[in-house]
Amino acid sequence: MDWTFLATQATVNGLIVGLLYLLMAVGFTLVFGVMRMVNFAHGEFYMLGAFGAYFLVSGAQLPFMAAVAITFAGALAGGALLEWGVLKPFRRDELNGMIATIGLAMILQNLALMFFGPDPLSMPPVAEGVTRLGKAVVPTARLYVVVFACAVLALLYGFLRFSRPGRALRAVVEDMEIAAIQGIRSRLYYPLGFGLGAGLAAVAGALMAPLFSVSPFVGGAPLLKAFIVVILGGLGSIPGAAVAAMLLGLVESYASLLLAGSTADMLIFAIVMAMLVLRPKGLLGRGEA
Amino acid sequence: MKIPHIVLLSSVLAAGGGAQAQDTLTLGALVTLSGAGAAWGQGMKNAAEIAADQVNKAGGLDVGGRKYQVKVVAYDDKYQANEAVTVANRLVFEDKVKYIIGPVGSAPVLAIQPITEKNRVIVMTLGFTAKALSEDKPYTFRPNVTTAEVSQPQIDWLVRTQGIKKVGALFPNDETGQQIAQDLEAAYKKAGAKLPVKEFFERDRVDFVPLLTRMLARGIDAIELDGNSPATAGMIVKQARELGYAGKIVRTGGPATQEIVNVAGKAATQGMFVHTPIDPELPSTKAYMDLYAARYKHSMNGFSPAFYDGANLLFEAMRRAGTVDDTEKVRAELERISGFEGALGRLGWTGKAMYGIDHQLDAPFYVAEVQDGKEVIRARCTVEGCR
Amino acid sequence: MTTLALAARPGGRVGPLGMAGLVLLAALAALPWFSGAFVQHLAVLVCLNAVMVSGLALVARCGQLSLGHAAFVAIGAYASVLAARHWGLSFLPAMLLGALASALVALLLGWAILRLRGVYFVLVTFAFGELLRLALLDGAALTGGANGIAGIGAAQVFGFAFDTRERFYGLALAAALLSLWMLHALFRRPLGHAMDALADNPALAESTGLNVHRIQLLAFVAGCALAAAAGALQSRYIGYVSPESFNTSVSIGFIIMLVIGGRRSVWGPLVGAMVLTPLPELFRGAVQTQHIFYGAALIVILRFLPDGLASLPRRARQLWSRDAA
Amino acid sequence: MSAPLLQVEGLSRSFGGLAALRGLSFEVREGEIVGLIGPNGAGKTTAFNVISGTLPPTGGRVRFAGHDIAGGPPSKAVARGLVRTFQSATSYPEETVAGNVYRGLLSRILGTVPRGLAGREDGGLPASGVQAEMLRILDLTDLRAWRDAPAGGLAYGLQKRLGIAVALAAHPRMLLLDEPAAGLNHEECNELGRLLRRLRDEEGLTLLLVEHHMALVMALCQRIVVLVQGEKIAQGAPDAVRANPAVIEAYLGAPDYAHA
Repeated sequence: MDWTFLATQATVNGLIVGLLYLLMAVGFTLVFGVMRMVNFAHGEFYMLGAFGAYFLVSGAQLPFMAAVAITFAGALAGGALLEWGVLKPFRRDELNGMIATIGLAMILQNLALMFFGPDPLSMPPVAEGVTRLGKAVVPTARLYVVVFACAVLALLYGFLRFSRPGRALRAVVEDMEIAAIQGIRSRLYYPLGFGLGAGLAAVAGALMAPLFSVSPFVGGAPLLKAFIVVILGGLGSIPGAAVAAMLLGLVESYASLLLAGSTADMLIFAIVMAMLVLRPKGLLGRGEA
Repeated sequence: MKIPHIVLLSSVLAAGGGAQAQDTLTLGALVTLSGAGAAWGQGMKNAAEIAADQVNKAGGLDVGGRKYQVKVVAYDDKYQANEAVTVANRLVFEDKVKYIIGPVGSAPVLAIQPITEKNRVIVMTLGFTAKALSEDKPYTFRPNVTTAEVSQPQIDWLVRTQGIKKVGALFPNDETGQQIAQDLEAAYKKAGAKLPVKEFFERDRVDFVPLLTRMLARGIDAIELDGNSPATAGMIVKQARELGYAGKIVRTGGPATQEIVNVAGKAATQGMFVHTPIDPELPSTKAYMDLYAARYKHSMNGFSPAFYDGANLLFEAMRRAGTVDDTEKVRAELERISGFEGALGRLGWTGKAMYGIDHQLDAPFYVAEVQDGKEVIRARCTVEGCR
Repeated sequence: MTTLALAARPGGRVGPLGMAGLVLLAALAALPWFSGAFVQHLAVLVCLNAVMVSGLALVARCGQLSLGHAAFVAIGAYASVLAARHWGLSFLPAMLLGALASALVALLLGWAILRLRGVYFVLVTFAFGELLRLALLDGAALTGGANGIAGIGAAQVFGFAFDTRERFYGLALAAALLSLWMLHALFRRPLGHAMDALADNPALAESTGLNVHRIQLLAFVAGCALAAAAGALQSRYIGYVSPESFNTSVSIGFIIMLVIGGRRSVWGPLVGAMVLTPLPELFRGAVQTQHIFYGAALIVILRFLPDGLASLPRRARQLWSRDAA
Repeated sequence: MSAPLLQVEGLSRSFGGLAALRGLSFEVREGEIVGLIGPNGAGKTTAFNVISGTLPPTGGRVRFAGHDIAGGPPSKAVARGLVRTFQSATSYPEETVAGNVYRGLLSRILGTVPRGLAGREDGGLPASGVQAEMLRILDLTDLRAWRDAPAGGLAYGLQKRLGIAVALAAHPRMLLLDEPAAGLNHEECNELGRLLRRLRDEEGLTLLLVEHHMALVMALCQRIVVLVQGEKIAQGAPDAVRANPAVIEAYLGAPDYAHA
């Protein structure tokens, strides 16, 4: 067993998967930051994003990037509408809001099941073949997705840091009351925040559709990963999520190298519980205990 | 103030089931219609409906001088043991059903057997677990061959003709995966090869790169896909090829070639050796596939013909027993059927050595090689061996 | 509503409306003995669900929501089955052992996590639920892994075997009524009022001397023990346990029953179980529509009837008295 | 001079780099009313929260009636007889006024948990005892008229008084009052003064008052502790404190006020 090869390969895998987890989690942590709501329907927006990409690419023969952009726009609008229509009454009610998103998740998944059927669909891969990074072997398709993912994250960073609505959103994430005093109308930023969260989940789904299969049930795993990343990183903290996502990707990659598959999963849940108890704020979060 | 739901419910159910002109024989379908096992459950339900339609069009099932219209009642057990128990209760006590097609999963069949065996309800299950068939479970039959039957002959053939030495395999962490892992390890050892790398994973996992990386580093020359749901098997093939794995890929059980090709694509599956219970060229199988394609637009799952034969075997047993009510007699007749010409070819029962009871259907099966996304039969097999 | 205002306590004597309700309930409870086996099967599930959701209600009444409640049902089921199988314990001691094991786990876990509030507590119970399910899957030597444990014998108490459906329904009904009475008794007593107080305003409760952490821990341990007892009963009824029957979607099912039934009334768990256990049978053919209906019903109830269906009689009485006044 | 009931010794508390409290020490003797004053951000509320047990200190000790209560949960301090009120008039909004007072009594009724489960509705206190105690507290704070009104609907002044009533229900020996006069109009403020004096004289309670309302503090307190930037800069009788140049300079500032 060539340990150096394995180690480099595991590191590369870990970083790539870590980035994918970050993309899954960033929308989730934004929604919590803006609305202090744990969005159980996050995984279903990921699933709808995957279907969006599938139909736009395989059905409407659109180029992949266009499909991703359209899927994002659709999910942004859809998410904002859903927040305004369904979740508005629960804006300041964390617990009932969370339960409401459980209901929303059930509706979305089963609507998809009705229209798209249970069988998994497959998208043509974005790219063929394998590229070598030093010793490590990386499927080219994954590299493309990683590049797109970085682009999306950079765009998000730019939006939050430089654009006016972006800064306003960050203010709302920072502190709801103060933001309101400065005249930032929460009526506008709740739908925008939730819509952006849904859009980011859909983009993650669309980007990863060619890597994995597309079916109404793909939402479960990303929601679980987003939970873990956001808890470790600190609810509402995007930099925290970034650090936590990378750590999770690496820990999972190394753990599955050394331990049996399911023991690795158990290890991660144990870490999550320990973190929640010892440091509920998470690595960089400032959510209160 | 509280709506007496139970009263409302029982009145609704009791009202159904009025006697038609002819008598009605109800066939229960306790299958998975949602979640991972939906593809197999759907195939089994459709097989029962096709068999029922054929009999009804021919004027009804002629048993003991009476004609029966066969009705199929299907419920979804969501691939969960508790749900399967509730569905079994509903079929046996509410719909008064004496014959059940299904369930799909191993845990569900183990969960419902206390009810079906005690009430002498004949069950045609797909459940892969060896515990499904035993001497003290006289009313449970299995019309599909499982890893226990097919793996040894196929693996012997593969090791002999393809020179496979070190095999790696990924299994879901559920009852089917654990059962198949044991069967395959024994089969490969007996065939002179080895299954040194076995990895178990959470059932809804999608990213296999870490597990594959570790497996490939162990220098395996073949990957075994048996035990995985069709979509998962497809992703394993796709990601293995993406990691530059050029070795052989085999799937010695669980027909899913069409789904695997859909997910992994033609190039990745080129040269893959797969188990298939059906030889599309066989006239009887082709006839069933045409019937299926005419009635249902989605692709037919490989297990469907086995349950079409299962339903017809049941009807044949009823004709010989001359009764639909006395399942004791129907069971005895069913066990005695041999050399039955079904969609899968010449059928008989086996399993005494393995399970202590001859309730495992011995149907022919084949090893096919995937060429350009299509199965090309390479070897014909029975429990004794493959040529 | 606390009952002990200076005015005479309304709970003391049962009004005419209350009496009619009790008679209706008694008739409904007796009905399964006169109907088909499938209705009896549903009735047993209703009673078992009611006990499990009562456990969850106890935790919710203190202001915390558990998303890992099914894990404690699993501890009860597995502990009692393994105790019976390996140590030859009869049903009652095995069930008590199951409840004790669950209580112990709840004590250790609760002591650490009950400092957390709101969504943090929910997320940690979610993580614990997944962790336990994976442990059950992995511990194949002891728990039978994914194959679970089959052939669990019927419950026997002092030689009387609850092996027929009618008899087991009696046992399940007794368990449901006992848990209903326990909740009713608790929330008329000071300890129950203290729980309500610390749900409404934990800071104020603490500052008037109520040790919020200890009272929540007590409720959490009791609720999980109740769930475990019901889990032991269920394992004896179905005769089979496997990790899949205790996953997160089952915990979500309990929350839905509690929310739709009513979180603030002792009747909530029973009403929730009665409405939502038989409901899937009406949709058994089309599972998707059932889940869509569940999701929609959950949101509508949360929005327009936060205290659930169990609060309907009280609301009706208020409307009636307001019109009459 | 009665023995000190509350002893605060070298109390300090910092949040990250910011030292909110630096080595605060003072005493409160049985039956005394002491005021704790200081400009905004002087650390009054931090001191209040640390003494009442809501916030653990980073240094120093708090002894009440001979027992060390720093860092423990507030309920531990209450068991010893040290009860706090809240600046924002917090209550159980859906409960009636009587219900709020009843919930204040619960910790006494419960005592040890088993008694809380005891068959009798009243647990520790006999049924009549609970009724009587509630009536007494309602009369003391003359809230009896609003007995069955929901607490959430009360006027702000009444809510503040209910806060004190609920604290009294916990049977304190000493009451920590967090800006009780905040938001009260002139008339309500005088009533508050009379109430607090009655609590000391008739009930024998000891009071520690954190307050901005100078007139009330000067009129009511026997001794005053002045806190600035987390440190005690002065302590003593109201007149001495008022004339103390350091206090004037650091806190009162406006010279004309000094002569009022």
